[in-house]
Amino acid sequence: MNPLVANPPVATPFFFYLLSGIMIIGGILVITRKNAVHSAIALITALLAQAGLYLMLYAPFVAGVQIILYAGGIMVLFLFVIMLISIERTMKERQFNKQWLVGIAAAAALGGLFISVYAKGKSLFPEGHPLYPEAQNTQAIGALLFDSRTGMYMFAFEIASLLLLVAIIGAVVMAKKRI
Amino acid sequence: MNSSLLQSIVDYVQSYLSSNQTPGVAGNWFWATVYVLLVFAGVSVGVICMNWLERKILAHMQVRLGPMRVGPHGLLQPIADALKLLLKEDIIPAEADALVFWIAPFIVDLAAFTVFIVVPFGPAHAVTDMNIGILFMLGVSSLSVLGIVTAGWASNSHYPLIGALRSSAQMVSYEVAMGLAVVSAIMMTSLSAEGGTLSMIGIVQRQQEQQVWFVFKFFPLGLVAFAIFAIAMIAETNRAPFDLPEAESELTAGFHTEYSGFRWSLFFLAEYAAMMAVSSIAVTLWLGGWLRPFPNALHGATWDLIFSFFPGLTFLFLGGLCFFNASRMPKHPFFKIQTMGLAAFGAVLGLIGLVLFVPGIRERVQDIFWFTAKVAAFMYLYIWYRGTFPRYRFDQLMKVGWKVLLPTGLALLILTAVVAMRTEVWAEVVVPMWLGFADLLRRIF
Amino acid sequence: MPDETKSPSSPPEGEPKPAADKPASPGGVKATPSGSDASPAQSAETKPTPEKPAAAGQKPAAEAKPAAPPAKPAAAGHPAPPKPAGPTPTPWDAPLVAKFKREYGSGINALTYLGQNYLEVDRSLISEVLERLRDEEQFDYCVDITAVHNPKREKQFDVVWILYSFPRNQRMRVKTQIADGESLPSSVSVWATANWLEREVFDMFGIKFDGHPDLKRILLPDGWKGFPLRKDYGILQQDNEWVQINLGIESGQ
Amino acid sequence: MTDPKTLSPPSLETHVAARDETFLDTNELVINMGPQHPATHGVLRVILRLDGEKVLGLECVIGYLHRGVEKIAENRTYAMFNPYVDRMDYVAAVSNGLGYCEAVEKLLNVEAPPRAQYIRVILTELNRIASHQLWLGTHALDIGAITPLFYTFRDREEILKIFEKYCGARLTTHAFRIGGLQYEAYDGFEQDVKNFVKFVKPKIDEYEELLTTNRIWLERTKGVGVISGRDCIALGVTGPVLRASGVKWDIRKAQPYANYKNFDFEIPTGLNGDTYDRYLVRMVEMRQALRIIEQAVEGIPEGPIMAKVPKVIKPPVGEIYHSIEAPKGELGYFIVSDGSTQPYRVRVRPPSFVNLQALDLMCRGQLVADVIAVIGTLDIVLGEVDR
Repeated sequence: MNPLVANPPVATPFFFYLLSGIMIIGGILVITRKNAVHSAIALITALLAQAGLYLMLYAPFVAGVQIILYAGGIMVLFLFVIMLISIERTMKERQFNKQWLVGIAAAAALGGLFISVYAKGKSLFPEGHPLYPEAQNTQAIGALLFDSRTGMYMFAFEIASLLLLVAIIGAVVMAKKRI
Repeated sequence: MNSSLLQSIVDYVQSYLSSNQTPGVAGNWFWATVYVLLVFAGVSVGVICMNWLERKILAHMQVRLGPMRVGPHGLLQPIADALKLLLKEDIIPAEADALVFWIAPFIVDLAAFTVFIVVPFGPAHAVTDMNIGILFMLGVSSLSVLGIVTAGWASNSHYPLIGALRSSAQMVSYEVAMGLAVVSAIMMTSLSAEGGTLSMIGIVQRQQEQQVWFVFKFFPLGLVAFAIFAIAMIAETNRAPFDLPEAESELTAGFHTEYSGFRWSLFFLAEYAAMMAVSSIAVTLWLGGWLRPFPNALHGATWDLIFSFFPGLTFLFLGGLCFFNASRMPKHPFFKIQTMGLAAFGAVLGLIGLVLFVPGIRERVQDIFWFTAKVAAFMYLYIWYRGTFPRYRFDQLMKVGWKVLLPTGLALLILTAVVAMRTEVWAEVVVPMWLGFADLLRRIF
Repeated sequence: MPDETKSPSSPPEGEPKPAADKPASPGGVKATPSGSDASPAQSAETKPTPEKPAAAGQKPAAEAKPAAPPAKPAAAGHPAPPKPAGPTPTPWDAPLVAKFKREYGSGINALTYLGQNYLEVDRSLISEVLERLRDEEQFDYCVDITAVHNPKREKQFDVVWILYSFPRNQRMRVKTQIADGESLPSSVSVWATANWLEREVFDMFGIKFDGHPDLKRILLPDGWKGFPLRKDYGILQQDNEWVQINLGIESGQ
Repeated sequence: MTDPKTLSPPSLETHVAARDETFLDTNELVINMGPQHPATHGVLRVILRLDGEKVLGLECVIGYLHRGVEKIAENRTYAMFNPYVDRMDYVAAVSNGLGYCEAVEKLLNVEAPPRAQYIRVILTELNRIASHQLWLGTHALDIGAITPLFYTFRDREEILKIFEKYCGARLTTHAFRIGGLQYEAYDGFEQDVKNFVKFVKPKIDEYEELLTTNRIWLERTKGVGVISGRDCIALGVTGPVLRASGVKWDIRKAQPYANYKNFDFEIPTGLNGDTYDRYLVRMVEMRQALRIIEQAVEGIPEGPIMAKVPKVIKPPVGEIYHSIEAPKGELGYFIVSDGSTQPYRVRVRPPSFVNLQALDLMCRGQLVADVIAVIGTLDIVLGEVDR
């Protein structure tokens, strides 16, 4: 049974634009706020809006993980902001450096890429029904990761974990003079 | 035209009643809103009750009386407190970051209350049933730490900042152990025919199906997982003996030192709401959620009838307690109003109890009653801990989290996975072992 | 027994105690009654010169047995003498005393009063005596260090070390006299507890201790002027300037 | 007794913990605690030097409560000064009074009559229990256990009631006079005391039930604020702190005053000299105090309560040092008389003041949260520290 039929979504475009708007505004605030804590709060708003977008894409598991991981991740960011950055000093610093031309160019290139993907993507991707009903989304992710037949992402997942482990060890080595 | 519109609205409202789903799943907006309001009101009333109960119970544990002046036995004290807090001046320190200072309590409250939309008070008594229910609860409740850190930072003062840092470190650390315990319970759900689930309602249904509360599943694995969660959840909610962020003797009031009046009351509300939320998780995952005791052993019409009397009986008992205490009030004209008030309160409780005996109602409130009773037991535990334990030191707290709970949780997770893969071994080896042990005990005593 | 109500002539408030007209020789500190320079060096070696030499011989050596008996509890050994003048210090005779006397000669004077023993030591010997008391005589616990001010004397201050020996269960005092402005060697290296006690003596009397690690005021604020326990410091007197600057009030009274 | 060779005093510098090389290079942090801080038991200001959460050293700033008690003494008669001593250690006022009265009696060469001695011992030991109860409640509160505070205050109330019935005051009692007592024990005093002993015995078990085997209490107190007996002696630390470090020394036994030699009691000692041992020592001390009270109340003799002391107290020229075992340690009075009605000099040797000096040593290498526990375990009263 297709969940879209049983449980028709309400006001999809409205929520899409609402969440997207929040995300864009949050993203802009992240780079324009001088106060690092304000930036962090804007960042978390943007990330929560992104979780909402995942929900709208019938990927609730990803949305939940987004909330959990980024809440924790932003926490660490907060701690660094509070402990390492002197707010008074950063308030006086200039917000943008001289590479803004390069930045605009990069942003334009990225935007162009998105537009071209959007233009061509209509033919690349099938007209969108989700592959799995929402009720089985989590199970589907589990199957893609761990199932003996369909678990094709296991290796990639473990490699990514290893990368994080390396980062942790590196941080410990750098912080501790004598292990 | 008009009547048909009305008719369609009535149909819309009534259509839900026949369905056996949560309003969120059924997609009924009207009932979803009603449920949200009900849950919000219920949690708020719960916080008010907790306020009074904590003060009274703690007082009686400490050979005091607690509030006695405002209303009979201080029953109106929470209302007086709320009024006082609302009328107090709302101070924002001059050096504080006003915007963040203003937002912080709302973040905390939002996180504390949002989780309740997936809490299953009954098979159909939840705002919605999410596929990722437990993940959602953990995720959203972990957002409250953001509010705490922003509050501490925005106050621009030492004690709140240290309190906030402690709080964040503590909550992030204990979330790990908590998550491991939760995963072990979720693993147990996968032993059902329908497969595993993250849905809160699904988890309770799996317990019903497997005919065991998960706290007793694979004894003692479930019990250990439950213990880990029960410890971690106290640390998560910053309550004694893990109340370092608010350690009075060290940090005055921790992250909300600079808050006053209404804003402070929001923190208070959030703290108690968060306590109820994590208790609900514990009840759902390990204590069979809304299930009444022994639903499988003691089933049948007679037992159903007997258990359906419990809600009414409880309220009648409370009402009777009020009458008993009213009869013990001093017989002095000054106490006339208080005595009458207590009796009236008892009468109201008794009336509610009587209403709960009405056939149509008593079946419907059963689930909610049992769920609430289990959560209330946890609330009592919280108060009991506070009356009993000294406070951990911060490094000891971290040691408990990382060196005790985390390894235990990991080992437990692996063990549970192994056992879940080879249930027949468990059934053939371990269960007879426990039975033999029980038999031995029976012979000795 | 309302004894306090009948006590005569409590000094009026605000009047500094007229200490100067008192016979300021408590405890027989002074070696000669004349009030001239009372260096213990003048006193005879075998027989120190207490104030009333006649009484010196009355007490047999029972009070100061060899190997130093424990100090007697309250009024244990002394039947109250009927004389209003009270008991007088008697020489303290013990191996410890003999040894010190042998080495330091007239710099040391050992007495007993009411069963409590004390040594009067010349200022120049004090650091050596204290150190040896700890190391050789096992006086390992410095109970207290304090001072007494006698403004009429030339050497105005008595500094008193109250010592106790755990192994011998015995108390004793060491006293020395110094003049105003003179300093004493610090005994912090002998007993760590002397740190705060010497600071308090400095705070209250203005006696400096050489070699003290951190000699500054302890009970009174750092900027305070005057030393309150000196007899010339009135009971109502205060450092008005300090009070005005730091408390913002005209006077603390 | 300990070998004298091991008793050589340590130089404080040896106690400076070697800097932990494994930590990041952080600047030393200097923070201020007090004088207005909920956990410093009065107006004690502590300046902490920290490396992260670790205490490198600290300095106590005291004197906020200095009232010049010693100066006042020089301007009052001997009898008039008696009430003032109650204001030093105001939670153990009776002990202060006992020390002062006995010192003056010694100077006068009189002795209080036996009946007065017995009543003095009963009241002093009651006061010791009250002081320890107050200590236990506040100490536990500092460590986060709120309930013991209410238990101990409930039971301390019974002691204060006895004081109130005896002399009309609850805290600063001025219970004793030079030469004996002013008031005869009221009717039913003995029964009250016996009832109290019966009442409080199970209550002390109750405190122990709450704390002694509580895991968190053990973790917070074991190995915290350790001080060796050798260091205690070098720093002049006395009382329960000294005994918890293994030195069996109590003035009541070592140099008995009043009539303590008539009573049978034991001196508890600890092994490790940590906060937990000090807690245990004080708990046992409460029980031993009850034992003394039981014996004393059985043996109160009949007779006068006042020795023959002149109306106007004029001790002969001389000086005296007398010390007693106050709840907090050795409380000594050094009194110099010039033969007049007013003492020429009164020096109080306050146990809290000297014990507080050990705070620096006990806190080094500990964490900030332990400083609060150690201040609590030293059981200081700022009224006595500052005088």
